[in-house]
Amino acid sequence: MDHRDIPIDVILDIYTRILRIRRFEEEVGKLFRQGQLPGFVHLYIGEEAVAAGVCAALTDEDTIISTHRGHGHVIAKGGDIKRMMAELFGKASGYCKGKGGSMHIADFDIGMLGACGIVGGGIPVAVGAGLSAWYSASERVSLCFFGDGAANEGSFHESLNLASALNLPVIFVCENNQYGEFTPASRAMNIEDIAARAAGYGIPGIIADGSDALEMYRIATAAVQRARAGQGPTLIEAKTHRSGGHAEGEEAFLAGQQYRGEAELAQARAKDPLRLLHTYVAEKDLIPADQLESLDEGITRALREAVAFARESPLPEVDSIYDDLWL
Amino acid sequence: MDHRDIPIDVILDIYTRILRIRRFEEEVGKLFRQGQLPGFVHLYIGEEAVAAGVCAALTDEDTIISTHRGHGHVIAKGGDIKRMMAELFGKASGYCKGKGGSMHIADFDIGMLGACGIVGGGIPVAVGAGLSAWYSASERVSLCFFGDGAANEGSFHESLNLASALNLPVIFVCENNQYGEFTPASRAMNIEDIAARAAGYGIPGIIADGSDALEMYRIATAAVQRARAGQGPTLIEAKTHRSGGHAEGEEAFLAGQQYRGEAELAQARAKDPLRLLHTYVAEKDLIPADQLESLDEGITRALREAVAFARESPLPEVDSIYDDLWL
Amino acid sequence: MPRKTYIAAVQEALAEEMRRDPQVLLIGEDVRIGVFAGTRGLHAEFGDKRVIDTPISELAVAGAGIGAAVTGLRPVVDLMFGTFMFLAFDQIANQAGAMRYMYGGQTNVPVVFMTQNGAGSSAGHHHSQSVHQFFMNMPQIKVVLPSTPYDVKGLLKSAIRDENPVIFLNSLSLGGKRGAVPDEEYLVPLGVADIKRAGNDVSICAVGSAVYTALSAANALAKEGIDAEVIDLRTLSPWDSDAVLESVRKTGRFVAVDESFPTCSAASEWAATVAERAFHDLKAPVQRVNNKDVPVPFSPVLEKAVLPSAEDVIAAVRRTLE
Amino acid sequence: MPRKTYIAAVQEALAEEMRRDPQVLLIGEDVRIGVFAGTRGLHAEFGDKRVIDTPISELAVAGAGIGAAVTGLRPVVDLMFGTFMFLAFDQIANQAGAMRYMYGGQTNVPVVFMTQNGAGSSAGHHHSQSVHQFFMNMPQIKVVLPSTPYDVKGLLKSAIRDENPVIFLNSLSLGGKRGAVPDEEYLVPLGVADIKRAGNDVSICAVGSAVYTALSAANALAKEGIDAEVIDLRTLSPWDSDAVLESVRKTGRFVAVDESFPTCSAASEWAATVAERAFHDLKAPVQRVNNKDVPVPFSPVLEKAVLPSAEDVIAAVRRTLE
Ligand SMILES: Cc1ncc(C[n+]2csc(CCOP(=O)(O)OP(=O)(O)O)c2C)c(N)n1
Ligand SMILES: Cc1ncc(C[n+]2csc(CCOP(=O)(O)OP(=O)(O)O)c2C)c(N)n1
Ligand SMILES: [Mg+2]
Ligand SMILES: [Mg+2]
Repeated sequence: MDHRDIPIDVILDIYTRILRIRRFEEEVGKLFRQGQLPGFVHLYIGEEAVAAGVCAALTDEDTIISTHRGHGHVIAKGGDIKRMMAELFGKASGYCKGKGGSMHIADFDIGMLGACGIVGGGIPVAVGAGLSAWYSASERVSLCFFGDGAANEGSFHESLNLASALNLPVIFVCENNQYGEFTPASRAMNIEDIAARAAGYGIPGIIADGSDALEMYRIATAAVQRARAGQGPTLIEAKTHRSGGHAEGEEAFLAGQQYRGEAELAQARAKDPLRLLHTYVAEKDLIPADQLESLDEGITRALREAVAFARESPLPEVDSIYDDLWL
Repeated sequence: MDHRDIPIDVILDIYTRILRIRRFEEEVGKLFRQGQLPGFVHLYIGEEAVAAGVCAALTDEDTIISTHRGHGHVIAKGGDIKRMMAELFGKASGYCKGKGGSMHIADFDIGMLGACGIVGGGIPVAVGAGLSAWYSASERVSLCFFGDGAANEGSFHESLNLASALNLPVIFVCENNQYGEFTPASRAMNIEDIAARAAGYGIPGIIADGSDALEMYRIATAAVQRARAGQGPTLIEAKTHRSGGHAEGEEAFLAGQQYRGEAELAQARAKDPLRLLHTYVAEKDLIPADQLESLDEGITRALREAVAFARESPLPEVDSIYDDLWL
Repeated sequence: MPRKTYIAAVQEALAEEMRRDPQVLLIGEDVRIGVFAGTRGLHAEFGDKRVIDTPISELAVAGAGIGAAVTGLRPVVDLMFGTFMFLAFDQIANQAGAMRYMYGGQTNVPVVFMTQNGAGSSAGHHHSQSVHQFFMNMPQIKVVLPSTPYDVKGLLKSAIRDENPVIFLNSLSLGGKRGAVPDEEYLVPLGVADIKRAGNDVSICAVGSAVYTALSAANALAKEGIDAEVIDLRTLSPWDSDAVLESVRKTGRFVAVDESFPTCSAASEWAATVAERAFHDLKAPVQRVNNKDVPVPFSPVLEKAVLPSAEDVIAAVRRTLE
Repeated sequence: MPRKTYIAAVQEALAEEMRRDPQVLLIGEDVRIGVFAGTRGLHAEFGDKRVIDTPISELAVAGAGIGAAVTGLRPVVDLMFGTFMFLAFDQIANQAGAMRYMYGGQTNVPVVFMTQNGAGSSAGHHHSQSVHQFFMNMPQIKVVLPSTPYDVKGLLKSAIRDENPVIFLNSLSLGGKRGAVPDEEYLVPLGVADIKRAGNDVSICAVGSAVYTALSAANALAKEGIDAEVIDLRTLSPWDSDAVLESVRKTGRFVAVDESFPTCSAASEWAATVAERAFHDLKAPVQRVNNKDVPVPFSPVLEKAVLPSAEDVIAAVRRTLE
């Protein structure tokens, strides 16, 4: 890969986003295994380059919508890891006051319009955010993440077609990690590239290496430009891998059943986006090693603080169940 | 057009199906204008070549599923016009004992699994009929008709992908008459050919001249062969035209509003499938003119009988509302 | 006061709100043409950007309305027929009906989903159903089903100004119904019932087309000296239980009339609430009048037989007087 | 009798029916793996053709089940979580729930839609809802929601043999619950309630997980000498109103316990029916215990607070004794 045209500060920014996601997810995995987190958690490890590269191409006004595997998207968009962690703990200081949890984190102030427990459920909402940008003749673009599995939902089809028919500034980013839960994409569809579906809506469909954060950034930037220029939606398919399971603790679900070979897993891990970007930066000597190291230390420290904050935060008052119903 | 390889008896058969549909629909239009039919009726005039050509490629065991514009499909599959007419009149002797009406005619005995008032609603059901053919290793194929408008429903997408993923013997026939109600397809999607969507499911997508019954027959025959041979689904897009309105009596809905220019209508009528096949047959001297004429007379007579039958049939007993609930 | 049709009142409400607030817009299938006339004429006045025809894609269109609502617009999404909402059920229930709560109050969701409710076109089961009961179950959704031109206009305007998702149901069979509608601006607040006929002997609660069924029963009963009160709830969620309970305290008898399938219906809810909270005022068992418990058949003679009739209501009232 | 878990009983029912009848097959997302274990192990025994993993396409998968059912198979469609059924709502309501009637009795529709119902995984609103009330409203759909391993096995076998569409709901929180399940074949008929605890002072009606809430309330009340009868309906549609009315005739008091949003809920239906048909036997107003009327929050402390508790039931019973 060669990305000479991307400025160093952008590369550093993207690297930072990746690293923040990685450390966050590692911590969450640990906390979950320790039984400290209720509910389900779906980690983003292995896929960080997608959210980091894509969100670096967005402004604060642009909006994103996420999935059940959403921590990475929130962080990449600039979310506060303290309030995220508190939400995962179900605390009152969390983003959603403990009402949302891992699959429902939102931060409307930074244009993060919410994660979603329904596969494909966020895609139509993103079309609406695009509609409102178009309607107000704003520069804003609406972007939405979803998986390969979600691309088989009716919501995907209707949304891409609707955004195309109305020529809206919406960017659809399909994170093709090759699996929907335990079913390989190859069994769920008879095509190699989900990007090929874009032709059915008369919009560009672009295949990206989802392990290459800088490629993601470049492709997203082009799609954002198109959208801002009133040229309508783009579908980006990021080929990626989750290096862990579908959900933490899935061994319990699986009860010994295998669905992914060791070779495949090794291959996936070889495409680790953090290591790839680290190597790139190191080889080209773009950012001093000690800067990267102190970055990591800073993030690790911030995470420790986030966990402490989450732990120490009070549980929500029981009476708060009646808040936030109507406005 | 040149269809030398299609035997005369097949051509005559197709011609008969077209003519029977045409006369039926003309009669229904007249009856509706006279206020004799309750509810909505959506006529198939102008599109007859699709149902006729396609159904001629099917056996009695093969199944079809239809739409709100379904009379033509029922007749093409061999339905009884008496029981159809009685159903339109809401009579006890109708196909559904008066419970279905124009949008819900079915004849399970001839593999006509039902028309449907929900746009796109029949497509998933057709996948199921294909599933059961596949499961029982039967030769049967499942075919389903739907419109250009339905191709923008999630059910279209999910169904084509599901049929492809499971490699089922399902044939999807999109009747692209260029309109969904009063919205032109060109405004509902940014693609010229719905057939192009097939690539998104890894199945063949074939464009057919829906005014040419013999072309429809040939294309359907090829798709049927593929399906029977275990090669999976096909999407056929028939370019067609409805020569009348979306629904009879739409002038009341429209209240003077125009949605289709005279030039376009004239163009559509120029592609009249009955006249085209008639001309073909006459020019090639394939079937004697007097045979065609007596065919028409026979159909007209049968229709008169069907109307009389429908008129004279008793209304359903009020208590029959409690029948047909559970088995 | 000028007399206008129900559907003309819908048009007026939409036009007035669109004039008043540029954030209000209309999206749906054939909203330019306005198949049921509720949106007719608006395209001519407001143009392509505010009266937006969509592909036939209920799920995405509903979701687009939601997304637009949480980013500053006030969309009215036209979904044409009640059963078509089943295709958008996920977006309505899982998104509109949950976002504000799930995200801890970070957003409002000012979207209106409008559709035709109930039977009336003799077009078979797929075009003849009431759907209000489904949305009443959803905690974060408001549901409105007006019966008169006056109410439909005033309530639709309130629904559009509401910060929460509202299912706004027009009674299919009432489109041509005429009634007094002032030319001056007015609002009818959500959540407030209206006594359509005052009476002392029995309380009949209804919405939409069923209000007329109740009224015609009440008129017939009046001839026998039975004085029925007809309460039109107008808003189904949140609903004005106070008005109903107050009436029952007066009459001691309760009949729910509801054009919908019976089980877990609005009538069930009203009857249960009355039985729970006005038990000691009741002189007789609560009674429900719904559709017969079968799908809606096509043939007009059968369709009529499955829908609640004035005779059904009269019989129910008589049961309370036994 | 051997003791087995609720979910193991589901497995047994599926396996036995698949062995018995080659027309029975299983389709859905990840049914090979069996995320909730109900379908686990079946792929190994029955192979790719009878245990069919699908794409994530609820609408088409449900429709495929229907199409297969009307052409001779007896599919069990696994839809995983209750809210995912919202995506298939159109096919279930408009097709499965109408085809037989709409087509004048030409076809049977022997399809089972299976899913997890209710809260229990602390996963937020999208994974914590009860959906039985929606399907109860549909005239041509049967609805089952068992509470014990014994019942779930016997009822699932009956559901698969039924000629009509059945929504078969497993209580999410009961998967690991153990109970006696014979190794010999047996069926539990649809539509028949079961008295899970006999009593004379108050009738408590419940289904699924709420049965245990009711039972634990009953046990607590017993210590005070209040003798509650707990009726487990097991089938919600058609439901055994006779059993409930008979019990109320004996006790004169009625409490409905139902883990779901309150409005137009199963509890509303039961309460309305009792008030309508056993009014003169009632010594006190009917009472309902449901979820608090808000979406289901994630945080366990809040989730617990919105779900019906034994304390809620005890309070409701006390209200009937005032
Ligand atoms: C509508 C719906 N169906 C099914 C599920 C269960 N489910 C949760 S995650 C998941 C897999 C999603 O796959 P994909 O879209 O590829 O995202 P990934 O998990 O791979 O990131 C499924 C089936 C769901 N949450 N929502
Ligand atoms: C789910 C649903 N949405 C909307 C409608 C209203 N409607 C009836 S026919 C129709 C147009 C369908 O267009 P198309 O699929 O192209 O079929 P055509 O009428 O042209 O044959 C619409 C929108 C419906 N019946 N069902
Ligand atoms: Mg995936
Ligand atoms: Mg069309």
